[in-house]
Amino acid sequence: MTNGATTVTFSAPAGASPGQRSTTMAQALNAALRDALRDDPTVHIMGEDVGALGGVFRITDGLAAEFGSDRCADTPLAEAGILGTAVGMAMNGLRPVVEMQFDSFAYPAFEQLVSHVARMRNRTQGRMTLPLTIRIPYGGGIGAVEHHSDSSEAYYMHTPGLHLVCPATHADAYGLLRQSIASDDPVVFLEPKRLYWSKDQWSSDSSEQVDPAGVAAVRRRGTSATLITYGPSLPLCMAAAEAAVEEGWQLEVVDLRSLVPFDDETVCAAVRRTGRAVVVHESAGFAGAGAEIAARITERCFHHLEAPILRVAGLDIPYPPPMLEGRHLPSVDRILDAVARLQWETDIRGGEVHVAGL
Amino acid sequence: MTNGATTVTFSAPAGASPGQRSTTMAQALNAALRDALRDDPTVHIMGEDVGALGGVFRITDGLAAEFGSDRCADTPLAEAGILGTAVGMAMNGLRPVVEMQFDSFAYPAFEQLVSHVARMRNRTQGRMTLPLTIRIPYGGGIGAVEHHSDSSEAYYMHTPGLHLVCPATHADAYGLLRQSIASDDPVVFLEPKRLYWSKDQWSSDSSEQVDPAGVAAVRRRGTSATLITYGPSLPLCMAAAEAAVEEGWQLEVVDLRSLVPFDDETVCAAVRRTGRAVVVHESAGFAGAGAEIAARITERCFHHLEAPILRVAGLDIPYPPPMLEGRHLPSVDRILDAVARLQWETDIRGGEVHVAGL
Amino acid sequence: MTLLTHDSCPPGAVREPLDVPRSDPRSLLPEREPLRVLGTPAAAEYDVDLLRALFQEVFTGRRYNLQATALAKQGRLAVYPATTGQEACEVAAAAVLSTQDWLFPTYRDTLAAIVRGVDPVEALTVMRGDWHHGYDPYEHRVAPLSTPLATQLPHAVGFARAARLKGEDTVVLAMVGDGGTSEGDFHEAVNFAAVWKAPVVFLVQNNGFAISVPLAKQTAALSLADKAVGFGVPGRLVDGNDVLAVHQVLDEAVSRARDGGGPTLVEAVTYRLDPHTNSDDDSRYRDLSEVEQWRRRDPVLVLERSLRGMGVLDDDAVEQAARSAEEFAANLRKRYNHAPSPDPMTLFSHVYAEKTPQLREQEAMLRAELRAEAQAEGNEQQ
Amino acid sequence: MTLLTHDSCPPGAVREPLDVPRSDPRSLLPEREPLRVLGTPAAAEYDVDLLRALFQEVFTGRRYNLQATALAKQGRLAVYPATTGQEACEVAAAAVLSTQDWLFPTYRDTLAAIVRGVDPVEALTVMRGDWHHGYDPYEHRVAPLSTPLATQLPHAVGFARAARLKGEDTVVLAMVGDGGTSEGDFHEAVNFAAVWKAPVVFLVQNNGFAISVPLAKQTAALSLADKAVGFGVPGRLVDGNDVLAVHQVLDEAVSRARDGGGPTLVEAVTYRLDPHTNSDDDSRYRDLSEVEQWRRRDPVLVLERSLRGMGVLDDDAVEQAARSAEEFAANLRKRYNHAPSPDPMTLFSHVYAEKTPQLREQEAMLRAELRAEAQAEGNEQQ
Ligand SMILES: Cc1ncc(C[n+]2csc(CCOP(=O)(O)OP(=O)(O)O)c2C)c(N)n1
Ligand SMILES: Cc1ncc(C[n+]2csc(CCOP(=O)(O)OP(=O)(O)O)c2C)c(N)n1
Ligand SMILES: [Mg+2]
Ligand SMILES: [Mg+2]
Repeated sequence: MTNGATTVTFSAPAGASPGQRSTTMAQALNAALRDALRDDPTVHIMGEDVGALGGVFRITDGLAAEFGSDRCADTPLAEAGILGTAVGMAMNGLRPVVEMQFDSFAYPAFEQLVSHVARMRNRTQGRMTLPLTIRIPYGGGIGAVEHHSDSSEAYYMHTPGLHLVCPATHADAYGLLRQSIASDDPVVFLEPKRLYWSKDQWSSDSSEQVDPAGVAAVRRRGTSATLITYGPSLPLCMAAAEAAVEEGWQLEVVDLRSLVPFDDETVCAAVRRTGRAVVVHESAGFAGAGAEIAARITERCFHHLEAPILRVAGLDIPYPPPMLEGRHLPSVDRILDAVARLQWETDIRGGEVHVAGL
Repeated sequence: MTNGATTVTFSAPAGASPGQRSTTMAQALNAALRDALRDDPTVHIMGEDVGALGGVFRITDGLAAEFGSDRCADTPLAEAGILGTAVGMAMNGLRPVVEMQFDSFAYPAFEQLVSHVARMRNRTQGRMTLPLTIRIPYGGGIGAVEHHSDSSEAYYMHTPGLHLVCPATHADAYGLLRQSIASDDPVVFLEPKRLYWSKDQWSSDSSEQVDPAGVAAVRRRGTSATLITYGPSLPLCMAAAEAAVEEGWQLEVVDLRSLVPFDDETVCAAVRRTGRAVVVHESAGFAGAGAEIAARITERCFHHLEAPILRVAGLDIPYPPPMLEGRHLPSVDRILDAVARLQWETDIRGGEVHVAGL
Repeated sequence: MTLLTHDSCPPGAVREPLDVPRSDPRSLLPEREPLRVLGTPAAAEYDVDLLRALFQEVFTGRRYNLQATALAKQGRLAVYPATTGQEACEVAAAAVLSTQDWLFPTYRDTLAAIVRGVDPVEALTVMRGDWHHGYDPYEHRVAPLSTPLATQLPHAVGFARAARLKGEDTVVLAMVGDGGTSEGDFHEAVNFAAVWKAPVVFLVQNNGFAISVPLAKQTAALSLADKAVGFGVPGRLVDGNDVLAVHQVLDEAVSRARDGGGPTLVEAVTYRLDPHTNSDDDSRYRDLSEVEQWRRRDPVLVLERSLRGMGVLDDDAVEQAARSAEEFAANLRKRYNHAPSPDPMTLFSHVYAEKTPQLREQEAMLRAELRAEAQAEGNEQQ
Repeated sequence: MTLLTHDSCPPGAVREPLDVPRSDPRSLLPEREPLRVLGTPAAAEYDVDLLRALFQEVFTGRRYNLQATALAKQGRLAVYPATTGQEACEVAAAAVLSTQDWLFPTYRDTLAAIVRGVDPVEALTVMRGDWHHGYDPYEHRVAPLSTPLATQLPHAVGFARAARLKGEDTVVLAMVGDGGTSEGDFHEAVNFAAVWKAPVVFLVQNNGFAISVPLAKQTAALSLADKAVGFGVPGRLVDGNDVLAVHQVLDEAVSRARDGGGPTLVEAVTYRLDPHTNSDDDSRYRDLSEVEQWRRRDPVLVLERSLRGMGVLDDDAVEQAARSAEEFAANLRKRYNHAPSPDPMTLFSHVYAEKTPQLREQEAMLRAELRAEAQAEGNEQQ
């Protein structure tokens, strides 16, 4: 995704005042879009309600007013058409940034995504590339009704040719979105809905650089076990790590930042250090991202493991209605329960392992 | 999927002559459809070219002629429409059996599948159910051009509410398809394209009963390691097990038969017996079905494992053109290579494990 | 060498007519101006009881919209998409159907479902958030409200085809918004219905907006009903704020479908007077003076005025309708006095007909969690 | 209590016209009968050089179809979907475009790509199976042949919109089959094009079948071009076996698009004389006498006959065209004498701009396998 460079940075806009201020992640994303539109005239935003309304989550707030309705365009209500026409625009030298209104409403565009977006470069042996970013407000935990809280990363993760990025911090929201837009490959960019309103001391004119996608971040050092996560579950894992201290566990927390490319190196190093690991994500566990993560770590670190890698994920059910979503989603308790099941007594070889698959 | 019964059998049609004859899997599937149409007037087949042509793979050969074009109906060319109207028919008391012409051409129906087919029962608390079978000619290895050889099971496996069935033998092709059609839940039924023309001594009027979906089959007993597979890769695994004998390995082979429900019991028992396992499938390995299988076995059998569970899968690339597909697909050699990497010398704890992620 | 045998080409071949039967597609085009009945002599031909019944429903419908919006603002509903200004369409859609017929509503059409007999609290289940859906679809023959836009249209068509295949007399009325007509599913559904001559009526409520996007950005068509021609089915255009006109057009379409004439595509031109939902800020994308303009064609107002003019309603009758609507609202309010507490264990009950072993494991885990919580609470209370 | 303030409703409200601008959609309808030029006086107005050039292309196109079909039967192509009988459409589609314009073909339209200048072997790469696609799309401005039906149409529209945004003079011609018009993507693409007034011409080749499914099971429309009305764009209907008629209609549509008039939807009525592909058995679904009927309107034959009648062609000219076509075919055959052996390592080269660590691992594995194989072969040869 890095166009040859190993670190992609975007400098502070000239004349911007330094210093950080309390900002929501939505504002950081908005700043990334604004700066991308400003820095590169080929960037074009399109989607449902991204114009005057500024998107249902206001991520495109003010952009149509500032850059005109050609650069930030409301489209007809048809997701396959939005992505399909964006493909055509990308074929013709533009850098479309598409907004899908919610995870579930990206499904109508699935054929375009799998059969074209992911394959055009490979099909044409690199002659026709698609510098295309697909922004998807992602995940649950916001009390929304059916079809508004899906987590779809496993579908995209299994589709070779797509990059798959998911920020968990404000700096990454800004930095990874700028990188994604600058990438010459298509990127599915998952925006954790429940973090949109999270506040942090952050400003786009701070010269903070973020690592490129494909590099995981160790967000907390620990020695007892490693929590591996991304996006909306990072704050949860940090809270769990905090709570675990009381139980006597020092948990390491790894934020993957991108699922494709996957940073085996950082993840494996962290797991080897602690010998135990739990993968945490919101989407259904069965055949979810956590399965791949657990399987590949086990392949690589088997003899460093004191216990099987466990998963704390959403239940294997359709996403529940708002009043019950708390029972579905990973929680600090479930994470601590999983950590407790990491076989702290070593001599149980041969015994039966009870695992709930979560 | 079994409507309460633990074993579903379909008796021989009255007056059929006994005995088995050389039959292709395509013919076994055709017989299942014919018998289902005959036994249950609510069964309706629909899809592109399923009428006069009998389907591009001839699985519906002769059915429109025998049962009329209402029972076996050519539809307009629109996969979301086919599945969407089938949903409506199922809501109204029929049992539609939909044919998607190829894996890739089921993608336009992805929204219907994920947002409705998988969820209607749950949404309506069991009041509105969808007894719907979605037949998909599945996988590669037939020398077909782009978009005709995808393996899409991981997408469906990760979608709660769907059953996911994949036969590897003639008896299962017939028996599991009959079960799927009789199921009160939606079933995605993957038909291994490359096995369509495989011949076997089989006849629908043999009274052979097959286990219900959700029960895996041990196709070969072994002691050294366990191969876990399904559908098109079963014959390959059987061949690998045969070849492995020369190397001194007795390989057990487990045929999953269905990915949802998943038979943890049989699989774990087989892995515990041998202490080593390789999962084999055609689709891209990354976030594929094998990841879930490896992860869940490891969770359950960790202390029985002498080595990490390895995977032999398709490469993490878009499905290749015909002339190169042999380099992409699992092969006997790759399976034997993986078995060879299962750490037959025991004292390497602490060493680096080299795994190609395949 | 030539590739062709000239003998095979008879002299007249070039001018031979193509074998395409070409009837006149113009007959399928909708009326040039939206059909109106209220305020025209045709209104006088309506049965007075029907007129009064429609008035009551439209009037109560407005009260329902106000009440549900209030419940949403109080947080008793997670969200409410109102049909304020669209009550004529909602009421007529339900009113034209016979008992055996089916209604396929969108997420917005709770009112149509209620007019068809669905318990309002159950119609609003998805908005309240205790489950995805409330009522039994088979009881009043109303499909679940569909949130993914236009996806319910192929369902409606398949349902109608199944009815025909079973020899049943059912007609299906499928609702969709102006925005929803841009989805491929709309196109595929109408096409399947046309090819199958399925007994379906498609009612497009053109309320001017898809959230913030005005019709002009949605289509360049002169009327959404013009799309009918491309499927070989008739289109109709009607004033969606005139309940009699909507009733008449839909009634004709339903009869046509029942008689085997196949589908009709109806565009009802109306206007969404409220924001998209209670959490929308419509001042961002529309001039509120436009809303004021449309308030003057408020379907409730227009109906009351006309019926008063016709002598069908007087102050007493309106007073009585108001009382009845108020009762409806009071009852609804009362039923929201207590928040539901859905049982978490139901999360596993209906994923499949029979729980998979995997779900049974997860069920056990949740049960254990709940037990532990209950115990902890018990301990606290001691 | 009433819900409404009566004062807000002026007396005339009921009869107030709706704010829907209603031009006459009838002007958008296509001609009643497919347009023909050959055999009419209009043909005489064509430039003789153009007529001869079209004849050569159509004639060579037929020879190409025969040759490619033969290559497929010999197994040198994995599959070949012929355009036998459709050469007039294929040729005209390419011929109307200027250099800066773009063609978006379907999987069947290799001929159109070739007429536009693409090397036939590269046009057939996907059919041969050594890679998914051959030619550089930017060289002759031809998008990759699209296998998933109708999915290329939104690409064409986006491409055209981008050209406009960049201030470029490009027109995009997008091809689709009759079957492809049933896909939601068709609907969404034409709608986006109409809303954006994008410079796109949609050419529907109605060749009677989608594999085995005849048009009557595909649509109830009187003409596929009738669909144009529903998007607010003009539809055109043309005899697809009359290369001059197709040329004329497309040429007008291209000019219209170039001048900012937006998209046009063209239906060309033609017929697929060959089976769907070389591996299809069309006797299963069509009466071969129907094929014979259509052979009499064979576009090559019809063109030759007309041009001879007009004095534009004589025996010599036809003889010369045949020689040229034969050269084309011989050259194509020759280039298939050796099967390609694509390098397996290219499997990893273009999945991403930069290989992921995961792909590098898999690349290393494959390289090791190939090395071991080569060594084994070397050992065998010793
Ligand atoms: C497939 C899909 N895409 C996007 C959405 C999000 N969404 C909900 S309502 C709406 C606008 C719908 O407009 P319209 O069809 O005109 O119906 P109205 O809201 O006016 O009743 C959108 C975009 C959705 N529900 N489904
Ligand atoms: C989305 C999709 N569904 C199904 C297919 C399989 N398929 C290939 S060609 C074809 C028929 C196409 O008919 P039409 O659009 O009329 O084009 P023609 O073959 O006549 O040129 C079908 C169903 C496909 N390629 N793409
Ligand atoms: Mg609307
Ligand atoms: Mg065709």
